[in-house]
Amino acid sequence: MAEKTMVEAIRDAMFEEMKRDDRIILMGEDVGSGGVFRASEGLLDEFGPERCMDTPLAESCIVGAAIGASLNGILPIAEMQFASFSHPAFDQIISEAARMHYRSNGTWSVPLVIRAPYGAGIHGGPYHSQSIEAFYAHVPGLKVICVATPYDAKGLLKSAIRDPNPVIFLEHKKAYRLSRQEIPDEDYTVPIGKAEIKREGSDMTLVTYGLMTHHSLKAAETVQDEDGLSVEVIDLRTVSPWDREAVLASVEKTGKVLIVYEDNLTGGFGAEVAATIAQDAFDHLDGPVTRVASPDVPIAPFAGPLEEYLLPNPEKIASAIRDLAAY
Amino acid sequence: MAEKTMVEAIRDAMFEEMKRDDRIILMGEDVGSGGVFRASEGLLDEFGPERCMDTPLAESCIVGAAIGASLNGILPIAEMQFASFSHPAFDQIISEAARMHYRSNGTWSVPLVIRAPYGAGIHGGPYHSQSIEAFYAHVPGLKVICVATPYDAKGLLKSAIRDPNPVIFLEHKKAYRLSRQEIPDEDYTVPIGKAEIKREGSDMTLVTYGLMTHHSLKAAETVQDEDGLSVEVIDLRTVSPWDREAVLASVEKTGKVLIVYEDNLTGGFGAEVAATIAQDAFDHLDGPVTRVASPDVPIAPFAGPLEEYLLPNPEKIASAIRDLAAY
Amino acid sequence: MVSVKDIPGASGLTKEQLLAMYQKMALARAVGERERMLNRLGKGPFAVTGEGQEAAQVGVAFALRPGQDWIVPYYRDIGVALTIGQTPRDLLLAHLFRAEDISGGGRNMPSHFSDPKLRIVSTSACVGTQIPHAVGIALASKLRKLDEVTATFFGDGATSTGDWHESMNFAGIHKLPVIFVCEQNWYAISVPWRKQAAVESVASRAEGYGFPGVSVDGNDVLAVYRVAKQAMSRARDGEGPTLIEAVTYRLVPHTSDDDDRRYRSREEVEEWKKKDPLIRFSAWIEEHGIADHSDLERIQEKIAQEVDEASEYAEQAPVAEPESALRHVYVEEEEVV
Amino acid sequence: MVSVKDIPGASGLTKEQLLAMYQKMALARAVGERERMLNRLGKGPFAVTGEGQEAAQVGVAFALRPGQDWIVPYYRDIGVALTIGQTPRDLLLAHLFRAEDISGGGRNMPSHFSDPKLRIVSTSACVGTQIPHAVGIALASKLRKLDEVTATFFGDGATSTGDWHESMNFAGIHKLPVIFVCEQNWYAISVPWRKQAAVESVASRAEGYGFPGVSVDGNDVLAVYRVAKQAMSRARDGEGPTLIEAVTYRLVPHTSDDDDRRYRSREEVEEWKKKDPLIRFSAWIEEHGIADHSDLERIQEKIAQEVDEASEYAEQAPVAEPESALRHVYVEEEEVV
Ligand SMILES: Cc1ncc(C[n+]2csc(CCOP(=O)(O)OP(=O)(O)O)c2C)c(N)n1
Ligand SMILES: Cc1ncc(C[n+]2csc(CCOP(=O)(O)OP(=O)(O)O)c2C)c(N)n1
Ligand SMILES: [Mg+2]
Ligand SMILES: [Mg+2]
Repeated sequence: MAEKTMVEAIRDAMFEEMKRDDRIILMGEDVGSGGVFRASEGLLDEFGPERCMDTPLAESCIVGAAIGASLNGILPIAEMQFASFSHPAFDQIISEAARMHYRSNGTWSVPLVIRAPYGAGIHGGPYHSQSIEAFYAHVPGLKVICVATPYDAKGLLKSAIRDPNPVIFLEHKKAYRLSRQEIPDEDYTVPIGKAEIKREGSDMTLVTYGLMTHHSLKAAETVQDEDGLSVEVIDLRTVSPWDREAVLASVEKTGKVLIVYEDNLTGGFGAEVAATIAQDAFDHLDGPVTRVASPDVPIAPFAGPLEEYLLPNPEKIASAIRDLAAY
Repeated sequence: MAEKTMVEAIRDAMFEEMKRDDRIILMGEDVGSGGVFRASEGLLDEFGPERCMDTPLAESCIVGAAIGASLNGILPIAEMQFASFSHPAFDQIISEAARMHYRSNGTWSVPLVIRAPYGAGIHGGPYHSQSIEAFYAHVPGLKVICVATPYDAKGLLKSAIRDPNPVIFLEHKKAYRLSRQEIPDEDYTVPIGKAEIKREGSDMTLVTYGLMTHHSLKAAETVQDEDGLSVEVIDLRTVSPWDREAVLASVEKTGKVLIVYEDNLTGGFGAEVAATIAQDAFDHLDGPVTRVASPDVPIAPFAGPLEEYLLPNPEKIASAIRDLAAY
Repeated sequence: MVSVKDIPGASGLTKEQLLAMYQKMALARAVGERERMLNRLGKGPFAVTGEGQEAAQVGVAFALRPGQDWIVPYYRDIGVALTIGQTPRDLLLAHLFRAEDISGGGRNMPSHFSDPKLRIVSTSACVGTQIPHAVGIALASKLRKLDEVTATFFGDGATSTGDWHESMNFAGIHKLPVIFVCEQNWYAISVPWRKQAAVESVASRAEGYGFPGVSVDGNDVLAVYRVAKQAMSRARDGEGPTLIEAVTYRLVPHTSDDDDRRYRSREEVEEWKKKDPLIRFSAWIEEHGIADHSDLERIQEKIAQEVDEASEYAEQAPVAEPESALRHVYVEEEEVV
Repeated sequence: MVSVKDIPGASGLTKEQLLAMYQKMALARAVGERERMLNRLGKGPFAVTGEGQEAAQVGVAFALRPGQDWIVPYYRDIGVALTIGQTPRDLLLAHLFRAEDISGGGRNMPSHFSDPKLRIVSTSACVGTQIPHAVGIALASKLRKLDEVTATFFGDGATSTGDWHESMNFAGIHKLPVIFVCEQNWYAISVPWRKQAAVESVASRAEGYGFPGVSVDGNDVLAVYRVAKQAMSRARDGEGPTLIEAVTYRLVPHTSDDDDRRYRSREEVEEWKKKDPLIRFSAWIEEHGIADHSDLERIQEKIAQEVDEASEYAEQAPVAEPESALRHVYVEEEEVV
């Protein structure tokens, strides 16, 4: 066991998988020199420029070529340098990667991982802060992962690489070096599509993922200490497919639910969680299905005070917990 | 007054607006020869190739150049030949058109309309059938319209053209020639962001938009006749900004709500409607917030029977109404 | 009678090969015509065919090794699909969206050819998006050191797309074994080439990516074949990509939904009909004594019969069960290898 | 002393103009250095600057008519912004994300220049997306028959993007009054040019779009100016676009987050330092008697003072109110004209 940050865990996952299976390659801008977040440091030295491949600045082609390679015996990991820069590849991702298997009646498949750092809180301005999971969680044929901790990141990235489908793997960049966590020495995976109860509780269910898992846990601790409220915090980890069963079971138990996400409110992924609960757990609800998210503003302005004003944080979450508990 | 189909109403709206204001141009693939749905027929003859401009097959540049033109005194209508082919322009739409005003602190703005035929039901296969409103309704800075009737189409397209913001104007292609409607001879607009109660009712609220408005009205009629159920059908018409007030007021009145949309269920726009109701009208709800949508499958297979199996239709909607009424 | 080898322009093809070439072109023509007829009869809701472009398609495809080289076609490539090994039955099953359709079980549009056995890759209806796939497939061949060439086909319209540029550039950098085939038919639906580009020939753009571009008379099947053969050698020798611009014309409307009288004159179409690649090749064959008129007629008759049979078969074949529409969104357990 | 007019290479510029050119270059250098310093001091969270590329930027910008021609820059163009009329104060207000920042009130990243008065258009951080905007602006100028030229700037990295290709093609078709300026500094962050393209010069690609491409020594401000002047004439005469490839080098890391030792040798950087465009131009000025060393020192001193003052001003200026982050998502009622 060793203590690792999330970005180290991601690097280790790629390293170990590439060692295990030489069909795996990493391709993207600047991956050869280690990547702008150092996620691919050392891979070039170990695996050479053919398996740790610098590409031109052309996201659509990065994804498109990765799709092609995946049809011909390669297992590509395509890195988008920032989530916002995956937009030029949107067509390749949703029209091609997501639909190849379906349209060919199951005869072609695209075993591809697209990694992208996402999320705000690092004063990156409007183009280095975006959440993009809602776009892709809506698209059948894709799997979408949003990781928040080193252990989950490593285990889920391995699962993503071994999955025969296209997987969008979103790494919250503020979580890259947020904390360290014990990581087993031996190979392990975390299953795609399974949520984890990161904190047990009985008064309320809090559903979240990504960086907001950390903020939510902090808020849950605060309201436990200060208000004696027992909040169950569920980290979805995967937003497509998402773990409806785990969420519904918890809501049946607690009767109240708070959904926390960083993305702007309208049409964010939490809307789907809320809609599902409002339909399938209606009989168990003792209060409004409540969402905490960023307002409907392009996330995020470069100026720190403006950015902070917009984003959910432990205080805002704690206050929403108290309001809902009082309902 | 004259009876018009929706596609004629759209053509008339462009014609009249281009007559009124010579800053308006239409640009897109094949618009000069009238467009694949004949929506721009006659515009080339009237306004010449500079104002009814055929472009190369390059959607990102169509939108990007339209953005540029909009910064320099032109009011462009950019046509995407089919909604699915707007995906290469995703980056230009969400990173550029939607954010220009915000990022420049309100000093630049993008008065732009992007028109696209969308929706299934015409045996167009997976790339001529897609619903795309959920992607764009999620993006602050854009307005998104989904029209279903000739009157609304004409009035809303005029509003879109006169709006100083980027507006995505989605025309359900199955509704293009579905029916005719009386259209006033004089100039009129329909406000963006206002829903319309297309049928009053007291037992249940049905929220929908686009082609599903027609199917829902048919279903409402059936359950009225066969089951004596009184369903209030609200056509949102605009999905961003959407008319929360109208929907919440109706749900307060009826206590039950069914949300109907054609897009695949997960992360579709109806999830936002459901989530909002589950939070803001919770006290008034007498039954689960219920959604009818297509299953999570790429919409739609080319084969008619498979396509029909997936899409909501009056029968499926009527059956959901009965189930919810019986709750 | 001179030996075929010595006929100038025969490119070393045998008599049998030349006749096979002719057969594929004529078959492509017949399948295209049948699809448009079935559409008019209200049986297939949509037809997109390639009459007029058979020489460009068959000429290139003939230079490829079916099942070994990879094919990333576009929707007009009936001639490519048939030359590589799809059958009229395959294509008509797709046209009529039958369950048995190898290309997609009726899910994808007709003429969106696919066949894993034949290494024909499934494409979408989005113009240009297949080109990066071709580049990626070729990258894999190179990384895996396999003797495989990838040929990708597209229209002039596709050359305006970002994906085209990004792919050309990527292929040039890695000197990939890929052949880019532009079927220059002068229109993207109604938009004429002069509204698509300020240059005469798109082949000239290849230089900017570091590899050769060749413009060839795309209605001359043997000329196309020669150019494709050279591109194959280059690719196999590690010299990298070639862009082939095959100059041709679509003799029919864009699709069954199109009325081409809106944007091109009948005179223009008639002018191009005179250059019909099928008529031209049959004349060449007769002139050089490869076969006589009655031989060619026999080939045509066999084709007509084959297409009739395929059509009958396809019409009677069942459509997939409606509920099957829920399948294959993700790879299913039992499909995992 | 010879008249400046007669000095070969002075391109008809007056002594005052030549010194103004020098002043802009030196000012751009000083602002870039200040931003990086403020970043190291922990005051500005992010710095992206253009040291080394001043000749390319100022040389082109000097050929434009501020407030009349349109500027669509990229994030490295401090020299462009200053030459067109932004001030060190404007740039440092942006660097320190202050409310008064004209480019975006602290919302956009620093060096994302914008100024409606000066017709400098707001850009995103997405590489290449501004290029179609430039083309659209030029289209509007043409449709409206206005005497306006649009210049857009980008790095070598941007030439790999689909947007670049689509824009070049569109501009060629319509012969738009637009100048495409590639600041060829040989790297897209760490990725060297040879991994970005298989050709030496990107200028050669222009031909494929039907207009000229010119490769120029981008560290020779007068050479750049000459080429830009020609491009301006072409544009104003309705002859269409020009692609200018200004060959230069970024002497500093990509941004404040970058460590360029990971991907390029110190020797390479030192080699290019010898070609520093600022040193080169000052030598030329002295050599041709335009000014002497002490004149240039006086200019430098004034610049230092101006930058100090701007920096102090910006540091003391307030940041916008947090709640203002909710504004300007849509055009507000009172903004509608
Ligand atoms: C990205 C995209 N935009 C638009 C369309 C609609 N469309 C289908 S085919 C076509 C023209 C294609 O022309 P070309 O590439 O020259 O091929 P051709 O049909 O002439 O063989 C267009 C615009 C599309 N399928 N995809
Ligand atoms: C679409 C997109 N992809 C990736 C990035 C990340 N990125 C920022 S700058 C840059 C390199 C740009 O290089 P170049 O265009 O040569 O300009 P230079 O920085 O060298 O001046 C990259 C990859 C981005 N901003 N946008
Ligand atoms: Mg064509
Ligand atoms: Mg560069």
